[in-house]
Amino acid sequence: MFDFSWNMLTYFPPGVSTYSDALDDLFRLVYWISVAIFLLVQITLVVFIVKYRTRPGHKSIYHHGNNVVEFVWTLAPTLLFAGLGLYSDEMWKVVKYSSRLPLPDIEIDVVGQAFNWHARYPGADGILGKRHARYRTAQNLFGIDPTDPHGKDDIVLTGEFNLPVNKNVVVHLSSVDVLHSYFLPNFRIKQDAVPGSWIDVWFNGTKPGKYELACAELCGSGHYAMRGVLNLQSDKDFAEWMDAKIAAKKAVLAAEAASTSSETAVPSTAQQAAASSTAH
Amino acid sequence: MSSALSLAHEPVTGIRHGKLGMWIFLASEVMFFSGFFTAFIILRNSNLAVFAHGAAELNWPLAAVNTVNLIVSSLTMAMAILSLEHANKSRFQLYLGITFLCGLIFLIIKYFEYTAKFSHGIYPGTSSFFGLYFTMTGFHAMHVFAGMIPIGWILAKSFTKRGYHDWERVEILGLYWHFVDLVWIFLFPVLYLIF
Amino acid sequence: MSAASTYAEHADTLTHDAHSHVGHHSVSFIRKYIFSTDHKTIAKQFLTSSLFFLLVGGAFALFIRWQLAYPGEPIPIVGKWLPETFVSNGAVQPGFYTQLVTMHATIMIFFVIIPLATGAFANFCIPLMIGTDDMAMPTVNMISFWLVPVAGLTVMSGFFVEGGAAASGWTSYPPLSASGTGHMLWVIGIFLVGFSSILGGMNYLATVLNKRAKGMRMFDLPLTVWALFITSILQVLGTPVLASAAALLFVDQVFHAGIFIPENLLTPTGGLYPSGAHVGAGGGGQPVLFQHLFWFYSHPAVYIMILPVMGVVSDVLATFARKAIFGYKAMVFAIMAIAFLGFVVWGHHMFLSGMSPLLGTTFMLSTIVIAVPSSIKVFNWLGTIWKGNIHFTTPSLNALGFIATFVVGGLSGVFMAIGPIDVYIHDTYFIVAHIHYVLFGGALFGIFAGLYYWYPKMFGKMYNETLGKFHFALTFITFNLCFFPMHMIGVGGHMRRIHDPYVYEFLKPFQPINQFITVFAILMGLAQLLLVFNFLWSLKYGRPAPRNPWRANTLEWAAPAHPGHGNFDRDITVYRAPYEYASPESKRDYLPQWIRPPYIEKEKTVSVS
Amino acid sequence: MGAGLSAAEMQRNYVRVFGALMAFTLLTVIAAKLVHFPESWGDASTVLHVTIGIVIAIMKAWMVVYIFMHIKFDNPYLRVFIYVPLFLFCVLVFALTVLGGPTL
Ligand code: HEA
Ligand code: HEA
Ligand code: CUA
Ligand SMILES: [Cu+2]
Repeated sequence: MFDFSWNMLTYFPPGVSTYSDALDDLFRLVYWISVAIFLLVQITLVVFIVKYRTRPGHKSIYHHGNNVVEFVWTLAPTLLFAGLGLYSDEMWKVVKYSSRLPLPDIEIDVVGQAFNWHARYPGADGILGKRHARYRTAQNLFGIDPTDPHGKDDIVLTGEFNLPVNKNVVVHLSSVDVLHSYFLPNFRIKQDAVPGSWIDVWFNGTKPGKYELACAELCGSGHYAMRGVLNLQSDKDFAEWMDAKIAAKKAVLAAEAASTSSETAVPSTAQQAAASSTAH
Repeated sequence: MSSALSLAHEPVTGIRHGKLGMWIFLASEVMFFSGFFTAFIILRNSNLAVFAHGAAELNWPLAAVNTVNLIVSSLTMAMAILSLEHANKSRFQLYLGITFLCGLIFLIIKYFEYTAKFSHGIYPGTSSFFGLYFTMTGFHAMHVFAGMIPIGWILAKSFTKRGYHDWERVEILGLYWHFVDLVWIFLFPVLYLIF
Repeated sequence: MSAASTYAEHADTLTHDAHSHVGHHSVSFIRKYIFSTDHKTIAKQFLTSSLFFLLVGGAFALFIRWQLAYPGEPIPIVGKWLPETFVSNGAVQPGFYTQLVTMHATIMIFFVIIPLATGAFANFCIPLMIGTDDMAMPTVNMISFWLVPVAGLTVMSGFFVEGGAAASGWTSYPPLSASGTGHMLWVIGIFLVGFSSILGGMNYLATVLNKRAKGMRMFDLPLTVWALFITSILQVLGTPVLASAAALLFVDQVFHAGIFIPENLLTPTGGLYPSGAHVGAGGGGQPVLFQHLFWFYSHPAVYIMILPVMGVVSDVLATFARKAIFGYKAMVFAIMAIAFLGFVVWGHHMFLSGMSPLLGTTFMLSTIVIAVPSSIKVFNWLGTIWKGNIHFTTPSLNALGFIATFVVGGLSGVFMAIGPIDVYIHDTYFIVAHIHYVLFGGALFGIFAGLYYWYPKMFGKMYNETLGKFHFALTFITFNLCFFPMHMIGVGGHMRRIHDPYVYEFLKPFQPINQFITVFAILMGLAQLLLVFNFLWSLKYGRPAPRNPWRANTLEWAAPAHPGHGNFDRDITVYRAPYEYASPESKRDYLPQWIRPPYIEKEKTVSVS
Repeated sequence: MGAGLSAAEMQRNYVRVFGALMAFTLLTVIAAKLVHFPESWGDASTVLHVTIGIVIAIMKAWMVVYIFMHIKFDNPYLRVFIYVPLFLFCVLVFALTVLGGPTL
């Protein structure tokens, strides 16, 4: 009826980030260790059950245990597990330690809002404007500082984002309402988006294509549908796409400046979101 | 009662059930307030200005009076136990009465403290500092109140004809009462003084 | 007839039942059955309420499964009865789904497993197994029970208020949980059930310390009692932290104090949380702080759920393998180690919460270390049945099943303990598989083992062995077929707590697996009817139980078949350790703790079937 | 009770502790409200204030526990009920502040 295998390892979605292979390998290692332990225990269990089942004339022995054996089977798992822990700590550092953060080729801000993902790109000047929670409104989700000129041209997108392939991408992640979790299965990356703090997530995609972005932390009734799409593009495609966005933004800014002499200097993210979003 | 067991060997540890239970309960209470103090430490570190500002609004002289008040009640509680142990009924009633009164005064002062805050438009929702302030002092006040019930009951009982003689029971109650004092010993500097 | 029933029939002859009900006083119905202070009655009350909640929680699970397998299709039978706020055209609505998940887990954890393990078993076993008449503080014990249904109803009443029941998972993380009546009710309920847990733990500690029978040292305690003793420490020291977290959350819910809510948050409707206005200048609350406080309790809580059961399994295995526990002291120290380490690993639930990565490293290492004492226990169980004489009865089968499934659950725990793997696995069905392997496969199988094992002593009747074995076999098979595939879709990236997975392209291929799981979930639910039936039927029609049907060594079997208030009809002195099976001192294969040495063979030896 | 101390001795103990508690209360108020460290100390002065306040509170608590609550004279095993939760509290605070830093 369907492809089914008892081997978990066949279920991974294709990995497309620089560390997805390393992570899969680590998983594989732990998997095979576990399978070995599993078999060891279950086979012993079954053998004992069969061999020492009750039957006429069979007797149990009077025995209270053995300290040497006890010591051995304390030490063995300790060594095994400690080794495993220390070994995998390296990978943990690579993924999470800010001191290990690679030099970013591109930095973006991402915030979760029930039930959408929004991203902010630096825009024409290549610099993300300053932000602070106190500036946040429903129109200015990122809390972009209205007094910072770098913030004026920032581009805000909802649902679908493009990023260049083979580049170190650093995502500054946060949320505007409740907890969300930024989950890119193909990149093997996941990080909670915590309102009130900005957390750095990095990855480096190796294969162009469209990948699904999921929300992995319960954030309300629409949690299941908080889907996004990450479009990993070649440098050239990405540059073209970016240029188009910048041009569109410029036009919006020009139109705003022309039509109003009013005091609304805060870029209206909602408008841009509507203009640029293609997500569901 | 209906058991055929002879339970003369109990309590095995030599500590009365109730007293042992009370100590276990107090250990649990320590953890309960630990949760609040942890939250306090963490939030204070990330919101220093808010906390300093909040603490400045508090009426520390009133709290100091309450501190003295609770210390007195702790002393009288200890003395009450001692008196009952040595069957000095009238002194027991005097000391326990003072303890009860101190508890009452504590709550009255707390009432004025709270209403003064409310009249200044300060509520638990005013800031994280006040959220914690009201929760911690509120739970503490509830503990004071909860302690006053058995104190009052024993006091009333001691005036009846049969009187009250189980000093070990009062000792158990005393443990609780001292603990309540102890919590205040920390609440006082932490909330009112150290900013 | 099965081997085991014969086994039970031949049983106990060491002590004959003169009069099984000691001292029947004429107490009023209310004092006897409702506000009873007798530990056995309280144990049965805990049992009844938990089994009721198990049914409710199980029904919720089946709703969940239905939705995942056949999203948008009306729930069979009950769908059309549910109000439109929960279902549309009989199919589960997204909001209702999150409520179901939350209530399923809340009920299963706080109102089924914890009350069963530390309410029913602790109450029933501790006084009997240490040879005393009752708990140290019987009235406290009664209060501890009555808080549970009150709390349960409080939490459940959320379904009848505006906005529905709590819907932010059993972990109830703010800011999501910081608004709504359902969440407030949840917090109040958890506070109450936590209080119950503290009172219970306090009582068990005092009882074990103070009320052991004459001659009983701590190292003469059966492992069930040891486990319950250590568990009580966890309850007493862990639960209050949950209570304080709940209290603070409540303050946030009611007053928007900004303890766990950061400044300037948008509400789902686009407005600002009221706290934003006040805190504005200075940062505001810390959502992660709640998680720390929550898991500081809730990780120890998973051991609250498993340790008592591990104790029960040890006792059951020793009895039915007719052999002493392999490494009794090692077992005790392993329990202690698990409990101690249990307090320093809470952060493994928070690898991705945004906490400091250094803390992540710390928690990763401590978590991996905690697998060691669990390994010791597994190996010692294997050592116990090694060269034993294993009788296959319903309790022993459940205990063996426990080992088999707990190992799977434990090993999947090791995957998640490794931070980088958890980065991918966190909040997927891999976790859900882990949860159910340790909680159902572990705790619940162990509880079944204990339930069958002590059923004779609890109710004075034997359960039906054949039905019991059927129940075990069916549950074991359906359980594995239901929950093992969850590992696979978990590795495939299937998130948990999602109402409709097929919104995602990459999850669409998993629908057949989800349907497979659902089929076996339903079958597993049906299998539980055997338990219900056996339980109720045997109450009335079961064979009267002998005093010591399993020819076990521990003190509860010295009590009359159906002990009355006061438990024992004779004086109890303990002369030896609890697991003297196959001792050369005795011609039989067992030597109870209460038999005075030198052991004299008074009666003819009983042939062992 | 009281490790063979007579009622009079015990009473003297209590009164002494009471006096010390009062004195410490006064001290802590003075230290917090009347003692001002030089401006130039900056944050260090806050830290100092906090430390003084907490140390005094701990000393007061110690006296209450040891004398009023009889821990000094009672079964030494009862100390467990003070020190174990205290240890866990320290674990919690240490993890969140020292290891956790600003991000907890
Ligand atoms: C009874 C309940 C129970 C038990 C006993 C455990 C036991 C363990 N758990 Fe589990 N856990 C839960 C209940 C439980 N857990 C629940 C409910 C959750 C989800 C909460 C939620 O988010 O909703 C959870 C989540 C959870 C997480 C968080 C995952 C995430 O959200 O990302 C982690 C991470 O480390 C974890 C780890 C472990 C570990 C390492 C053990 C260890 O104690 C396991 C030790 C056992 C073994 C290792 C197997 C036996 C040993 C051997 C067979 C010998 C091996 C031999 C050699 C090495 C030679 N658990
Ligand atoms: C002890 C705990 C326990 C138990 C027993 C179960 C039992 C089951 N659970 Fe549950 N589950 C959890 C604890 C438990 N669960 C937890 C902690 C979560 C996490 C929630 C969260 O994310 O917050 C979870 C989440 C969870 C999910 C994930 C939901 C999601 O993330 O979207 C799913 C999905 O399949 C599921 C399914 C099931 C199923 C099919 C059963 C079946 O085994 C149920 C079968 C049982 C019955 C149908 C009832 C039969 C009982 C009787 C007949 C009573 C007998 C009575 C007498 C003898 C009188 N559970
Ligand atoms: Cu956003 Cu789930
Ligand atoms: Cu855990």
